[in-house]
Amino acid sequence: DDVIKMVWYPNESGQDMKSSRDEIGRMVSEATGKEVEHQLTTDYSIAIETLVNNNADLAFTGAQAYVEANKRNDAVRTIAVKTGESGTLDDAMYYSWLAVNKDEQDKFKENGEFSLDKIADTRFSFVSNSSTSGFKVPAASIIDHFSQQDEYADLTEVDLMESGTLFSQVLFGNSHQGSAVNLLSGNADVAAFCDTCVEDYVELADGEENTEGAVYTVKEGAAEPFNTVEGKEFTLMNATPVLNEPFVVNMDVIGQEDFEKVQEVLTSVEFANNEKIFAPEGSDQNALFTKSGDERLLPVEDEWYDPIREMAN
Amino acid sequence: MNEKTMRKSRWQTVIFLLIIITLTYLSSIITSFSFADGLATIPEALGWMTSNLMVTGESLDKLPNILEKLAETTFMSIAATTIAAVVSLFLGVLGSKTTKVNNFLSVFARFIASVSRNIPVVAWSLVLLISFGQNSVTGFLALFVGTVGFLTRAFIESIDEASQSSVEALTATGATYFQIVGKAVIPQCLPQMISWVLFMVETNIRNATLVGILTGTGIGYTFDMYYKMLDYNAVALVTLTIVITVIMVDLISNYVRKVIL
Amino acid sequence: MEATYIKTKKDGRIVIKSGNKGDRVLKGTIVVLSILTVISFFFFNYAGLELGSAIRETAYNLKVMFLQPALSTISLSEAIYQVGVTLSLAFLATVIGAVIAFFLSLMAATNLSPVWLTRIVRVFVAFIRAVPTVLWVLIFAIAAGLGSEAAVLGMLFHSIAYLVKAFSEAFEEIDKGIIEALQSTGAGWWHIVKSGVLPSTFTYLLSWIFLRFEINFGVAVAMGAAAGAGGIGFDLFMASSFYFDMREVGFITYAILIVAFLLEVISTRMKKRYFPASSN
Amino acid sequence: MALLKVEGLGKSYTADKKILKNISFEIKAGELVSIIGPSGAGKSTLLRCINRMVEFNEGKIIFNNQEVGNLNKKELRHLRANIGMVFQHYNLVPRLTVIENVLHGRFGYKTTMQGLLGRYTEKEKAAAFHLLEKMGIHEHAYKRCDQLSGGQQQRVGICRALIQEPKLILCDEPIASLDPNSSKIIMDLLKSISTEMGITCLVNLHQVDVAQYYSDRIIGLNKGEIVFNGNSTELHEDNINRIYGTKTEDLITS
Amino acid sequence: MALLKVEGLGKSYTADKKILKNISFEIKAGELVSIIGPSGAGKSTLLRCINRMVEFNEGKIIFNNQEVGNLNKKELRHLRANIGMVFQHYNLVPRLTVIENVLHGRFGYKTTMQGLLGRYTEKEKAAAFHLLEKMGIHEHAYKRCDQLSGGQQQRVGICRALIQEPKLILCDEPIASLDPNSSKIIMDLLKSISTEMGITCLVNLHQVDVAQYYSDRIIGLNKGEIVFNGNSTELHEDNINRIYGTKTEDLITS
Ligand SMILES: Nc1ncnc2c1ncn2[C@@H]1O[C@H](COP(=O)(O)OP(=O)(O)OP(=O)(O)O)[C@@H](O)[C@H]1O
Ligand SMILES: Nc1ncnc2c1ncn2[C@@H]1O[C@H](COP(=O)(O)OP(=O)(O)OP(=O)(O)O)[C@@H](O)[C@H]1O
Ligand SMILES: [Mg+2]
Ligand SMILES: [Mg+2]
Repeated sequence: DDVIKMVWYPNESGQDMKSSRDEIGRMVSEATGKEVEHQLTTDYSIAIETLVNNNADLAFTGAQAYVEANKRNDAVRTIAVKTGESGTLDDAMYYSWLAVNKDEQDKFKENGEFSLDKIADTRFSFVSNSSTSGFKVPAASIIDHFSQQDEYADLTEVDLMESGTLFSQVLFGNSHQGSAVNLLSGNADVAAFCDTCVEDYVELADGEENTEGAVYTVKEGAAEPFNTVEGKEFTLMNATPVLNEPFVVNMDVIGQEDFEKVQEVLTSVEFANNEKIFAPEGSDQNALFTKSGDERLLPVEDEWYDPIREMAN
Repeated sequence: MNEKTMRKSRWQTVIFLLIIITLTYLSSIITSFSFADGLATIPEALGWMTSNLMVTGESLDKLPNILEKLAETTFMSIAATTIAAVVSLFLGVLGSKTTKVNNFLSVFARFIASVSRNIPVVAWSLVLLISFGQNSVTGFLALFVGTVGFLTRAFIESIDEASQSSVEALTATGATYFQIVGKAVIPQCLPQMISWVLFMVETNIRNATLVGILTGTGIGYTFDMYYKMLDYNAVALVTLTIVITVIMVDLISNYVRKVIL
Repeated sequence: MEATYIKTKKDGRIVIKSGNKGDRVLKGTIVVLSILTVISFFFFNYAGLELGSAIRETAYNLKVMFLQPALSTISLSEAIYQVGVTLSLAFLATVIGAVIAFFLSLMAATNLSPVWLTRIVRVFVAFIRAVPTVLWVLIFAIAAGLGSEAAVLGMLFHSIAYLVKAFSEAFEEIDKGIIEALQSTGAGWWHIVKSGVLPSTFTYLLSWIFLRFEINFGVAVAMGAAAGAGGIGFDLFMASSFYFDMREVGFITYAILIVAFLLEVISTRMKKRYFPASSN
Repeated sequence: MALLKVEGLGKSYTADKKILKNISFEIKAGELVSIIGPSGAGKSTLLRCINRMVEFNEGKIIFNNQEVGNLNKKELRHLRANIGMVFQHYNLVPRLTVIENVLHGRFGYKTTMQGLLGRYTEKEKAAAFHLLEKMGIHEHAYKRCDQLSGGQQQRVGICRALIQEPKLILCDEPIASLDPNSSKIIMDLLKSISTEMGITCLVNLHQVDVAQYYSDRIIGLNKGEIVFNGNSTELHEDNINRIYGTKTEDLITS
Repeated sequence: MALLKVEGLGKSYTADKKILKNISFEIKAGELVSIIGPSGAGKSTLLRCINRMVEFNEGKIIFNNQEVGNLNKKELRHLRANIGMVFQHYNLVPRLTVIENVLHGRFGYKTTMQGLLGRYTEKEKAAAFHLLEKMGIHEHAYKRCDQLSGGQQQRVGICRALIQEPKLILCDEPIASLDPNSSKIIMDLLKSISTEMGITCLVNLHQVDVAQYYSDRIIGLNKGEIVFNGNSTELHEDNINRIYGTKTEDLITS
């Protein structure tokens, strides 16, 4: 058929991303000569299943979602991923944080060092159980850590989602911002969220970015939902790098020919220089990505995501 | 009435049908809905269901946990419905034509019912979730609000329908307002009301899935958890337990209804 | 002679309740429900609940929502259009559902169809009703792809199940005599349905359809968004879960409320005007 | 030749109780025959066996030289079209107009499609009006049935039966729900139907005096058996006692 | 001394139409008085003015030396407790037992609390049974009201009125929904209430013959005005024509 269907996850489905979506659609449409139809959903599973069940050509997903989708249908493949500032895949990553309120950070330290042991029996806030950086990655390291103790030998992901097993209470923020606010407003003691997701609202106050012990402050005048927690500070007890999110395709639907055309346009220089997709740093324009260096999209192979795949098992 | 007005009412039927058809057509344009396409996918949908939504031995391990959550949800629904019923009883008595105290209170009662019924449960859940956090109370309140709206309306109708004549008779004996309400209106409408309450318990267990997803409580939360993990076997199990519970509640309430009505 | 019919309690007081099965079951039901309610408060998970601040916060949020509604991410015309989309989804699900439900409910009414058929239809319907709507939507989104088909079909199943139950009960309440009278004129089954059943129950059917439309509107808010069919629910979800913009949530809620009110007013007006329950 | 012939009719709803036992009688065309008997005697059941609204177990019913028991579905519809029925509670469709209710009587002669589309010929409509006029309720033709009084509704019921152009009209307690005034009107109408239009009427009644006054013949039923069958003038107190097993006074009121 | 005295009573629901115009009459204790008149004449309205179920606009009603129009809320309850009322459709609470419905008649003498708790004294209960026995329906005492026939339900209605120990009973078409048999029983009961128990009965009726047979006195109403007020023996054809504006034959049937 002559339509390319592109599925967007809830995170990218907002009005503020509309211009980026439309621009990507326009460029793909020009490259392939086909109409692009954007499909938005508020439901994460529906988005994945749409791609898996041959109802969509193209999607921008999380790493974890890609791995799941690929497991269920191997026609789902990566097509491109955003690089880091260097313009290569070497730093094509962001960070999954475990954060605690600065005032309470000492409770989580043992001999002056942060210790994961201390998060047992606390109130913990994840993003949602489908999030890569807001659940999968932190959960993997937590399970890794605790399963070495006899008491928690059979700890599973499901246990982490339920109050009363490892954590006294488990919360889901439903978004990275939500998870962060759970922490800052005192509803949770520890929270997982990712660096890029909150960068508009916080600034580094102390220490080195994305390292243990770094302290961040919520900016004055931060937008909702941070408006109620202005000036509050939190400390990172852990920052784990996570591979950037891929654009993915369903090969059975899109076909080799279009795959190549789309890959070409996504990884082109014009694409990287399009300000509607890569907003220049400091501009107050909303876009899918921001550009602070040589960021662009590059082709990526399936194996690149093996680390995530291994983590899931 | 004469032949002309009868013709007119024929025309009214035709016009009514035309309006419905036009609206249907407009709606499908706005939403780019194609009924034929939809129908065509039903076999595929059934195919997917049978291949994915199967309870496996592995998923059965999760049963104890699921049952616990299901119990929480069932209790939550019952509590929300029962307490809502008490509130609705007052609103219903105030709102009904036959038993109203004055017009202001009557309109007020109807207004409350209408607002709480019409604000979507999604909106209530979201608002409550922000302030109450993820716990049963949030789910309880979200169900409670919607139930009050629905039951009040149902109660008002039951009272209106049932009691005009006995209210008149008791007024004539010199009975007071509360005596009339307590001894004529309520006994007469009680079976109908209980029937509505049972209906709502069942509806709420089902709604609790949605509310649970939104507020992170009860079986809805469990459903959402497995659903987001794409663990459809477990989803099937959760659904099955909900189905069984709802059908059981339905059977019980049908029995009760048959005996009391 | 005297006192033979008078029942007394052990203490000699005269009984005035009939004490029949209906009364006992009624009382039993109330007692059981009350006990379960009390028990349930012990079962609740109160984690993280601070009632005082929660209530204060809710009040604050409600205040922001309702007293300072505003649109920020979407425009007014966009909002109106999206409400239209949601309404349309609800309307389609209701109309198609009502038509299908009408025929199914003829099969489910014990006074119009053989018992075996009514049983089959009822079990089928009970099952459909019990499966959560989200799951239906997911299933159809998978089969049909994201879009209005998934949303409408997902809602359709529940609408049908709900209406079949309601309709068939309405049919069963028809005066047996009416059906008998038509039978005795030599009328066929469809004649009876058209001239006896339909006119006698039309207003009830209509009330149920209106009620379902109102319900479907609420469902469409949530499900349209999940199924990728859009609608005002999508904006509501985004505003509350992603932007935490209570003002916009307030505005959207107002939009939904106004539509719901209008629906209610229109339906009562129409029922009164065109389909009076009794003659005028 | 008898229009209706019932021979050895037997009926039981449940295995353990026979409601009708060996009922035999004949009715000639144009007669008005009343069936009287205490409550539960089987009067309604007997009437319903005749147009097979109830299936009977034993015996034969021969109507218009056709054996009622052997008819297939289509023939049965045809039979019913030839037999009108009038009910205690009128059994009209309350939300429809008087004229529509009357026209329902034509369904027996229509295909499903014609009936569904509500296609009545002009002739049928005119006939319906004519009947309404005869019954003195033509001015209410476009009113909804539930706006009429009981007696008026019963007249609509009779019109519905008459428009079938039946050979026989079965009336199951046509006046039990009516006040004396309306009762008289209805019975007078039934009488004139049998005498003037020559249509046979078989009427279940509770009031002995009414039966005596109006009928050509009376059949007395008790516990499913015929205990009296003769001219109404032959019905005396002893017969009445046989039928009702009680004294008459209690039954007749001013 | 008259128990009830109505003087120049006037009533209109809407400004443009007077339903009752300058009605005056007196009723002595123990009388059975019927009010007859065509539909819409204002019979029900008149009855309802007496116990202020409907507020009247002009004139005075004096019951038992009290002026009905001036009573405050408490006194009004007391007045109503002294006046029983019986309705065409019985107006019982259908799901409650017969005995409970009868006892509702005691509410006028109870505080709200006593009534709500359902506290009836043993004496009251015994009295209720006694009345049911008198009406011949004591065996149904524990049945639900909706399981009773119309005539039986009306007897429950009368018991409810009687247990109020009223001085006056108002009956609004008590037999309009009943078959002749039950009608007779009810009218006989009302008659004996007035003669044996000395309770005044004011009865709206549609049937002129019944009114003539049972009442001491008849009040004829037409378009809100009294057009006849006299002994039932004095009611002749010309009066009846004045009341109904039609010929009698149509109204009276065997
Ligand atoms: N559908 C049925 N199933 C079982 N028994 C029935 C049915 N219809 C009637 N009966 C029984 O058959 C007997 C005769 O009933 P029928 O209605 O024919 O009496 P009837 O003479 O018409 O009485 P009534 O004067 O009360 O109408 C009664 O005992 C009744 O209970
Ligand atoms: N609540 C009311 N509001 C306005 N008009 C009323 C009301 N009740 C009765 N009426 C009017 O008052 C007039 C007299 O009514 P009423 O019921 O007293 O007559 P009636 O003699 O009892 O008639 P019927 O024999 O039909 O019961 C009628 O025209 C009626 O329409
Ligand atoms: Mg019978
Ligand atoms: Mg009246």
